[in-house]
Amino acid sequence: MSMKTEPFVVNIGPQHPSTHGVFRMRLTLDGERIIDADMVIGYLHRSMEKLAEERSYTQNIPFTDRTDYVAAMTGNLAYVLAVEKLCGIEPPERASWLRVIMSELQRFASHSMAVGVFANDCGTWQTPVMHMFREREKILDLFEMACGARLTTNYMRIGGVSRDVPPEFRPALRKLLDELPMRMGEYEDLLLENEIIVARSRGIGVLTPEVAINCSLSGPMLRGSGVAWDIRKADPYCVYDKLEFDICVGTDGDAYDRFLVRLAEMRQSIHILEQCLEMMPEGPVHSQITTATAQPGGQPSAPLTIRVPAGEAYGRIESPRGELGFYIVSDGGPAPYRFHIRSPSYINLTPLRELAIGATVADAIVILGSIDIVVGEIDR
Amino acid sequence: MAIELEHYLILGALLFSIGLYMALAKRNFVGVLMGIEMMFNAVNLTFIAFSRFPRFADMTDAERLSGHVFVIFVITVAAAEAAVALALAMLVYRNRETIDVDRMDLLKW
Amino acid sequence: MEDTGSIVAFWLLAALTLGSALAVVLIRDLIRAVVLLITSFLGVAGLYITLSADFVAVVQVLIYVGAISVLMLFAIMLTPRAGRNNAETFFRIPGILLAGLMAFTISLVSLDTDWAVVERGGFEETASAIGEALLDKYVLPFELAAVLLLVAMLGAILLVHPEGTDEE
Amino acid sequence: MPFLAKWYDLRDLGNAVGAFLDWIRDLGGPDWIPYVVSGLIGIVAILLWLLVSQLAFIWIERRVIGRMQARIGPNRVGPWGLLQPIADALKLLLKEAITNRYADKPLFWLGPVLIFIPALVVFAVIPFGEGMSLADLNVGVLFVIAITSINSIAIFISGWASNNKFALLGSMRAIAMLISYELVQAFALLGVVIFAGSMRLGDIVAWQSEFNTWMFLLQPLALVAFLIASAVEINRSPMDISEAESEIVAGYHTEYSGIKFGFFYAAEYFAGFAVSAIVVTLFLGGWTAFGLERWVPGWLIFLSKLYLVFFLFIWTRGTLPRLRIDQLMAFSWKFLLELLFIHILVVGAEVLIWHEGDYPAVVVLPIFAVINWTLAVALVVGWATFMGHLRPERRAKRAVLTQELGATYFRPAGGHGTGPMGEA
Repeated sequence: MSMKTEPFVVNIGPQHPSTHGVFRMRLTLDGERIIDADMVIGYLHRSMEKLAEERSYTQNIPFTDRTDYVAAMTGNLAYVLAVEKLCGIEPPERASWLRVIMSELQRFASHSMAVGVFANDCGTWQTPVMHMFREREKILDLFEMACGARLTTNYMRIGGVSRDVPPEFRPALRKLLDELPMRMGEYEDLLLENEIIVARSRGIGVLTPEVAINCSLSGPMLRGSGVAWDIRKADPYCVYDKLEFDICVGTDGDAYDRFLVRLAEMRQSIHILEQCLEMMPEGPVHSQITTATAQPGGQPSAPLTIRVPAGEAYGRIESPRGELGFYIVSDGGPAPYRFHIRSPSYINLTPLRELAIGATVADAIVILGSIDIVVGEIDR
Repeated sequence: MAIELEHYLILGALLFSIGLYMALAKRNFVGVLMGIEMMFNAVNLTFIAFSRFPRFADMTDAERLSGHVFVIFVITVAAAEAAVALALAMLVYRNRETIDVDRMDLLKW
Repeated sequence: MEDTGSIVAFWLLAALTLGSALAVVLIRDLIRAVVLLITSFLGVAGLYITLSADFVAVVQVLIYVGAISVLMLFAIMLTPRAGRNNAETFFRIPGILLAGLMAFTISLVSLDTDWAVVERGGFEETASAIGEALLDKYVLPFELAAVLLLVAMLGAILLVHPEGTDEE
Repeated sequence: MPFLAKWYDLRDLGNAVGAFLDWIRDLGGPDWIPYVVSGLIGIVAILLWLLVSQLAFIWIERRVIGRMQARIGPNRVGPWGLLQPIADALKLLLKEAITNRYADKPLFWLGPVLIFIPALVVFAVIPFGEGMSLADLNVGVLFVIAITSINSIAIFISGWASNNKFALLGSMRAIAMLISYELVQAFALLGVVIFAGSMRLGDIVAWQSEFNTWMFLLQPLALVAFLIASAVEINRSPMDISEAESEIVAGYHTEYSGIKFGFFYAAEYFAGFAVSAIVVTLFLGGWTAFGLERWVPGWLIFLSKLYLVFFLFIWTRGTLPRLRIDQLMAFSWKFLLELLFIHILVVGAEVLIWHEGDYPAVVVLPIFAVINWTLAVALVVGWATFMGHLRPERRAKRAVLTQELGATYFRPAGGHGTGPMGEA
């Protein structure tokens, strides 16, 4: 509506159906147009970085589950990579493969949440979310098989993973992989080609590559703007250099492209998982436990404390949301001297104000949905 | 007691007077407009009443219904008038931040 | 109109119309005044039905209740700093006098006149006859009304359209 | 009692009522009593039917949407969860109905009550079966449009009185939508009225039965436009913008809780039934079905059609995302209305030719149907193309897959380029 009205302030959040947690947008509106936007964060602050300085390196792994609780595996991985870099530990081959399998499964699960919730933000009445949950459930079942937990997995260990996957894991994953391409086709037909989603998200929240790079965005946000950048290619960790996959990029930099990139990455994850199933070797899964272990009963566990030499290290991975980095400073003591998380959700929020100004309320929700924040990771 | 033409005429007169008072004495522009609409309604009511209670026995139904046709035109004009008047109110408000008629005294924008 | 139904309906509707009209005058809050005005409009629509003017009654609901009142509500809402006070100006006393005089005169005249009404009963159906009249006998006013509506619409849009902005 | 004698004829429940009224008349008393009694019977019957249908459809909707969402839906209260709606209703009754401290209290109360009026009053003119109509007004179609326009007032009042910004935004959106789509609704029904030559709903049903056709076969465009406008009217997805959950929480009824929210919830269903009833009456032959009404009670045919149409609304709710308000408005003003203008012109010309030439309906109506279907498809496709709907920047696309690390594939919207434009 072009009718001029008084500006008024609306608080979207902290309690709001589509702020994905307790995020708060303070919007100044002129009718439906946003003329100013303020992001208020900190409602979920748990002081993880400080708490981590009081706990041993191994004890800190569960924290990394709880920063990005939608993608716990990748949180684990980034942290243990940083510590391993600091200690100079090289995990055994099979552990690296398992890590890749878990992080790709996690990527698929996290992206399916992101895609479903984005569709929800576009106004579908829960249907895509529910369908996405169906696939996510199966992935969580696999996680449960591997480590006993579904959400906060705590699977990675410094020097490997906590335990080998059980024998039934492989057929279950095989079955899932056979099923997923069909589901992906369904999602692409129903969501990507959906007229209304296209109308709602194309041309909304356009980020140019320059802005995206200047805001130091990463992950699907950056790739949606057409910059082919992926830590898995740029700085390969685990065994990503042995795997074949493509970087998925958008061309318009709008909300639709970010959505699109996520869906395309889900297909790439399936492709990677196929290769992993073929190429994964047998062997031990932890550098300090040499036997290829049997199942829970007699399984030796990884050591609870490790001595980490003084120094600093930055481990980074491509988490579903972008570059997730852990910067660890050690003074040689049992706990890290400084524990810093470069969380992609937080940094990806940087351009939100610029994107929201000039958009309508409905657009702002779509833009926020396309950024795919996890509040636990923003506030840590 | 049967309802006759006079009942409707007096009802119309009362409604018209209330509308007139509002149009004369209300401070808010919308209030004035409400009064004017009320007056329109009163007039329409008398039109319809006269059409229902005709004076001549040889009037055809089509002739009697010219009152209705007139009312349709009045309603049309009232709608147009309301739209323009409220647009004017918006315009005044945008410039003066008031729509009180006794403060629209600049004789210019 | 001598049957009980008509008489009861008339008095009820008359009370509704005049009562809510009076309340519109007296009530302070503008939004509530508009809501009461709507009631008054609905009462008038009911009165039209007692006069067997069904088409006009429905049009009354459609235009006055559905459109003009909404416009007023919009106007009140879009002028938030103007206050929602429905108070009177200093014209109050002259207004009362003039309105009272008007009511008195018209009532007196209408009671005094011999209207020589011929009881013809209500109409069987008005819609088709009105339609024919509009497109036959009154086709020129009909067209003029259409032009007037168009002009009013354009005028209203031009008036409230913020300067310097273009529709995309 | 003698009035029981005619009850065997279920084809027209009006018979039973008529017999009952005759019985009352025979008892003596003032002549207005049968009128009042017949009106009361009709009102009570419609209300009871509405309540039962609503309870049933709450359950059906939740189960159906559950199916659509790959879950089960309510299944705990009673067999197959059948008692869930009753449990919900009880919950709403027992919950505290909070009134916001800064709410405009009388209006806050008025809103939920007023929202019922249009949904209920519309049923007065709907013919449920032969002669089964409370008041078959001769301006029925206009009455329907006029009454539903009261909706906007109710929504405005509840949004305004809540004194809540989300509610205000919601009611602003609702009114803007309702006003734009009222026009679409009126124009869609105008075509039907032109064909049937009457605004009385009973006549329109009779017309369809007389020529053995359903109006939507003759005027597909009008049906589609009316369905869209009705979805707007009853706030169904994809037009549930005024109560868009993901944007403005619950729109104009954000502040309502307990039974007052229950009123809005129920009114939504009642309005849904009302527009479905209108669609069935005007476009789907009402209580007739190509002679089937001779064997099956007309009201059963009517109700089954009504439920099918209502199912359509449930279906869209389970599947479609939501449009943005300006897109919805533009769709009304820039798309539907233009199409309907042309549609009305064509329909008018057809009726003129038919009546002037005095051709037999058997010949003329199929030709009209073919013309109108072709026209509808051509208009929709043509106008969409003209409005630039097929331009690449408005279509779906796929991601670019690349191995080239650091390349930039960004091309400004509307431009045409494929490869990398430069290094980042």
